Amino acid sequence: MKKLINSPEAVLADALKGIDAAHPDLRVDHQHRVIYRATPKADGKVALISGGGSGHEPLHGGFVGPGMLDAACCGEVFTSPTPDQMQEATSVVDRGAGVLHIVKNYTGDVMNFEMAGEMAAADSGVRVETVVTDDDVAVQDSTWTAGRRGVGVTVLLEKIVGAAAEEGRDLDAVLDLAKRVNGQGRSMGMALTSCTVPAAGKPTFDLPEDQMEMGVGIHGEPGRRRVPLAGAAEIAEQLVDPILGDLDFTGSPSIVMLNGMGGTPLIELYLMYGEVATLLEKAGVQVARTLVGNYITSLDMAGASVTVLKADDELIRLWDAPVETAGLRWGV
Amino acid sequence: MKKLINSPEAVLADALKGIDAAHPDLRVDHQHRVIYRATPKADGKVALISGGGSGHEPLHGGFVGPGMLDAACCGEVFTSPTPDQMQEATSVVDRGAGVLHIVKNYTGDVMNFEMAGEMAAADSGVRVETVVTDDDVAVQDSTWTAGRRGVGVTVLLEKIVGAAAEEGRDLDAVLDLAKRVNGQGRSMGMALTSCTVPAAGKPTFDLPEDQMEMGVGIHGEPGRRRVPLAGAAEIAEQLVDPILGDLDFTGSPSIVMLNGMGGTPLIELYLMYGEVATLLEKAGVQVARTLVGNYITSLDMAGASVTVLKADDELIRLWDAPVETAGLRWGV
Amino acid sequence: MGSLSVVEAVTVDVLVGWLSAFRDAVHEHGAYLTELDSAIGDADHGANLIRGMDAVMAAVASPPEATGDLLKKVGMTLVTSVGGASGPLYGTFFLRMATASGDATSLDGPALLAGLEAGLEGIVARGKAEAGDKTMYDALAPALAAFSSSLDGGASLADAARAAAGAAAAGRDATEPMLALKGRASYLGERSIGHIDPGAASSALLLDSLAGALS
Amino acid sequence: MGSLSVVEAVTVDVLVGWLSAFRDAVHEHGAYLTELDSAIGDADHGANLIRGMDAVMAAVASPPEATGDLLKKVGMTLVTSVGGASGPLYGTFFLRMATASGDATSLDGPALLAGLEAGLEGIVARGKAEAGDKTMYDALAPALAAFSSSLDGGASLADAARAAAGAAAAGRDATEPMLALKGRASYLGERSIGHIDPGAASSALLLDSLAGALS
Ligand SMILES: Nc1ncnc2c1ncn2[C@@H]1O[C@H](COP(=O)(O)OP(=O)(O)O)[C@@H](O)[C@H]1O
Ligand SMILES: Nc1ncnc2c1ncn2[C@@H]1O[C@H](COP(=O)(O)OP(=O)(O)O)[C@@H](O)[C@H]1O
Ligand SMILES: [Mg+2]
Ligand SMILES: [Mg+2]
Ligand SMILES: [Mg+2]
Ligand SMILES: [Mg+2]
Repeated sequence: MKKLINSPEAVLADALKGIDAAHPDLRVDHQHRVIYRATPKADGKVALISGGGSGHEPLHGGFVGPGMLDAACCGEVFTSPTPDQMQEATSVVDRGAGVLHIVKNYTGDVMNFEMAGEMAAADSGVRVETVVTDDDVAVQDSTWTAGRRGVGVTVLLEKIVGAAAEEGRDLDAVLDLAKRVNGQGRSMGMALTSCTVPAAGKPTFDLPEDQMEMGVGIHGEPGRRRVPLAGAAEIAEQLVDPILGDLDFTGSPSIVMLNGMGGTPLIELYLMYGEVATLLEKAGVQVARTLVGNYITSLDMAGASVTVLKADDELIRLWDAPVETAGLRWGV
Repeated sequence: MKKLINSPEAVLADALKGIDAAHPDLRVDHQHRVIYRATPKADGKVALISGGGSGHEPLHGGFVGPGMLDAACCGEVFTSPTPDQMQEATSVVDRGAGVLHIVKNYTGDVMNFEMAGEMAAADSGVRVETVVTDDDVAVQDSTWTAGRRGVGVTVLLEKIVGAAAEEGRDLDAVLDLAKRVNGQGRSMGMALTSCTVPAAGKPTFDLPEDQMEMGVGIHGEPGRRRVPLAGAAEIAEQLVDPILGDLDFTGSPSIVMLNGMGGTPLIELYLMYGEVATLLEKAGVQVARTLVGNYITSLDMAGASVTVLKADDELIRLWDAPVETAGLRWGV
Repeated sequence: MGSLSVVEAVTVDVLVGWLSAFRDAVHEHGAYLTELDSAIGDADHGANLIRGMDAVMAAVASPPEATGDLLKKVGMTLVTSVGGASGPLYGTFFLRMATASGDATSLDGPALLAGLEAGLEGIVARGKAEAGDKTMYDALAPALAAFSSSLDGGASLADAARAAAGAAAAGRDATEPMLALKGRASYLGERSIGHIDPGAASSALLLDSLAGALS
Repeated sequence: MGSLSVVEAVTVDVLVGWLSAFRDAVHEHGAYLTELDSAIGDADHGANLIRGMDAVMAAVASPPEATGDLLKKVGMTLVTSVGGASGPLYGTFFLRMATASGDATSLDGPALLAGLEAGLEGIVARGKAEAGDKTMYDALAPALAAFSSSLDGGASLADAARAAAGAAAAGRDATEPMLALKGRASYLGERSIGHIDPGAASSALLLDSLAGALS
């Protein structure tokens, strides 16, 4: 295993040290492994917490800051954080208007956040609502009771809903908006290689030189199917088709993210986006905003995912609102 | 070779399509392979051009925009662009105050930019000055007549000098500043893996599981020496020591970049930065500003580099000035 | 294996022995658990349980007197140190077992069984797993059934625990041909077939450790 | 190999034949050139020359009449299509050779030699390479020396070109033990020793193609 780490056990603690040192506008609680804004938001505004396993950076810590999250709870690599972390963060960030928990739909994340919500409500009386993202079209929803995974839409949701919270909307409105964004986003991912979980010490799966995995999530898990390696144009089709087949994106402006899995260089991501843009245009999808880069990653996995969010003027306006985080930054 | 591409020959053209589609505030000349600002800067201001082989993204195209470059000339992967590209870009961006060429010190880059300067002066009378960056302490300067490579300081220089040009300084002042920044920056890089040049189809070198390359540049070339794989803290030492041994950084505020080589995920880069920050603090280096991420890459190489720039109040002020590019963005 | 003293009252010390044996087992078989989780999950199940059981053993270094207090500490420690799916599930298992055990300083066979059953109900309440979903439930449920019928048939605690361990191992193996309907393995659809569920494998270790501690 | 017609006047057609043979050679040996460049450079020398010579052959599809015009076109095409170190160097080589050749529609032995020598001077002017720096110069310089002394000794153009090709190959091989002092290979320091310089290898192909075209 070749990684810039000291030991598999220390990855998270050591990475948090670096985040702390690199970003004076963040405050890191090393004991609870929570990343906060150095300057909390104003009283009376809804606070947003997200969190999950580590290894998906910049998600979520890179999205803490004005216009986006108030705190990110960091679990071990690919392991959801524990309820006490979320409970602590919830009571710290609450400004009296309640807290929205943004949870990606994985059994572990959902159960841990559920327990945290129970604990927070019992202990401190903070009102907590939860949105569970589940945008991954690779997972056939109805058949699998664990439901679809939460992937790329989480990034877009944290940005848009963060802007709404900053405007002073109340918790019900923020929750409604979050559910709406999740409901209108779809994603699909693929991998050229597996990733290596530090504690496992070797790649999660072996992928021959001439094969790729279609329909992967963000935990280095094998995808829905293994298919022959193809060119970028064909891969783009295999990503875009199931998204467009799942929701009608015509007639509305869309926000599109071409996301890298962590080990794929930017030149390839731009190249892929060129192919995706061509396909979307052909299908009559009007792309209003674009994001190309590594935003929700799977350690060192090589691969990419596409997220399309069916937006409207309001969502575009919230998207364009100022954001000042390590991972997304504009309008400030 | 596993890459999100259509064919090795089409990598650059296809990637430029994606950049064009993703960034409405950039204009791409697909024939000359030059990336421009969609809105040129005001008349009477010095323009900045950079360029080099592709495969280092976001460098340089991702640094075109207000506060940084006016144009980036894109060569084939790891191959410097040709003089006609630079000549074309020079005449397009000139606003009457002359053009600064920012060139990384590689024989090919230097020769091609040199020919471009000769051609531009002869053809259009545009005044061209050139700064050649050479910050790589891995290369022992005196012995090797090719001199030190230009690496990480190029990013910092493009930002700082871009801000100065935006302020309206004249070409001589801009050139002086550029030389000063280059003279005060030092970098050192390492690789855990080689990268794969698309046209070559296989990794440039083989690196056993228990070895790493110290002192690599940004072209997938082998480093100065192959050493046993070590933990992040020890790697950080091997990167920081030769930098601090080459220039005295105490007594001034520094700007530090912890850069990823393209295939290393952000969690490892932050972890490395934590180690680097500790070492710099121990050595009495005062870190005023920090950048952690993939800024000057080597395709899919796994690895990292450290750049330290000895700054002062003026450089810090120019660093903090607004910048609005795909790769760096703040204050706007 | 052929131990001389046979445990018939499960004291706090015996419970600690069980936990200690389970900690050793997840250390010994951690790589195997992670390998199972690599095939149909995210390659962390071994690391999760090692982290959790190390934390548990540190937390129970000076154990409380009541079994319920001990088991509550175990549950809370798992909940706050493991994360993932297995943290809340195993955590809830011990928390519910703690409530069932209460102030008792030792548990006889039926009391131990009642505690284990309460724990399993907790897992079901949290995770909504059913038989055949390819989860830890598929090892735990047959194990407790075997435990129960062994006790009913007059077996010693040790023999009942051994029967339970055997049933858990069989349940673990039975997950191999199953199509996963819960947890991350379910994302794989048909591709989950042909692999043993990591949680079922760790549950089999838990029961095996119990049998060891009671022998 | 044992060709019947012996070329004594180098016309535009012969030059095009030379270029065409060089194009074929870089295609055939492109992977080898890139492999050499992988060891001590950046793994693009083959791709660079393939791209350049394909562009050259397209540019000279309907060749001009004067050798100087043809060679200028070749040089400009290389300069504007290759990039890297080899683009300006080979480009300058042909541009200087073009100037030396001027309006002549064919070149005799001494005129061809003068053109090649002007080209090499151009490479030196651009790249400042000296003998032993481990560059293309180390193949080209001995080749032109051999060409010159063969002509002086009364050899035919074909024989002189063959001697030059042989000397270029020897020069190429002689770069192997050298410590690189120019170009990217110099960054490697001692590690550059033990590898043939890619540019010296492509220059040997250039001379070999010339010998073929003149036989
Ligand atoms: N809903 C559920 N009910 C019962 N057990 C479950 C459920 N979901 C997952 N599991 C168990 O959890 C195990 C995975 O645990 P672990 O790898 O530690 O967590 P994660 O899946 O979050 O990475 C699975 O093998 C399965 O036995
Ligand atoms: N200063 C120089 N003078 C002469 N030849 C040089 C010089 N620098 C480099 N070369 C030649 O160029 C070759 C490399 O060409 P190429 O790989 O195409 O360009 P790059 O090094 O820019 O990738 C080297 O093998 C060497 O022969
Ligand atoms: Mg997990
Ligand atoms: Mg090159
Ligand atoms: Mg797991
Ligand atoms: Mg090269």
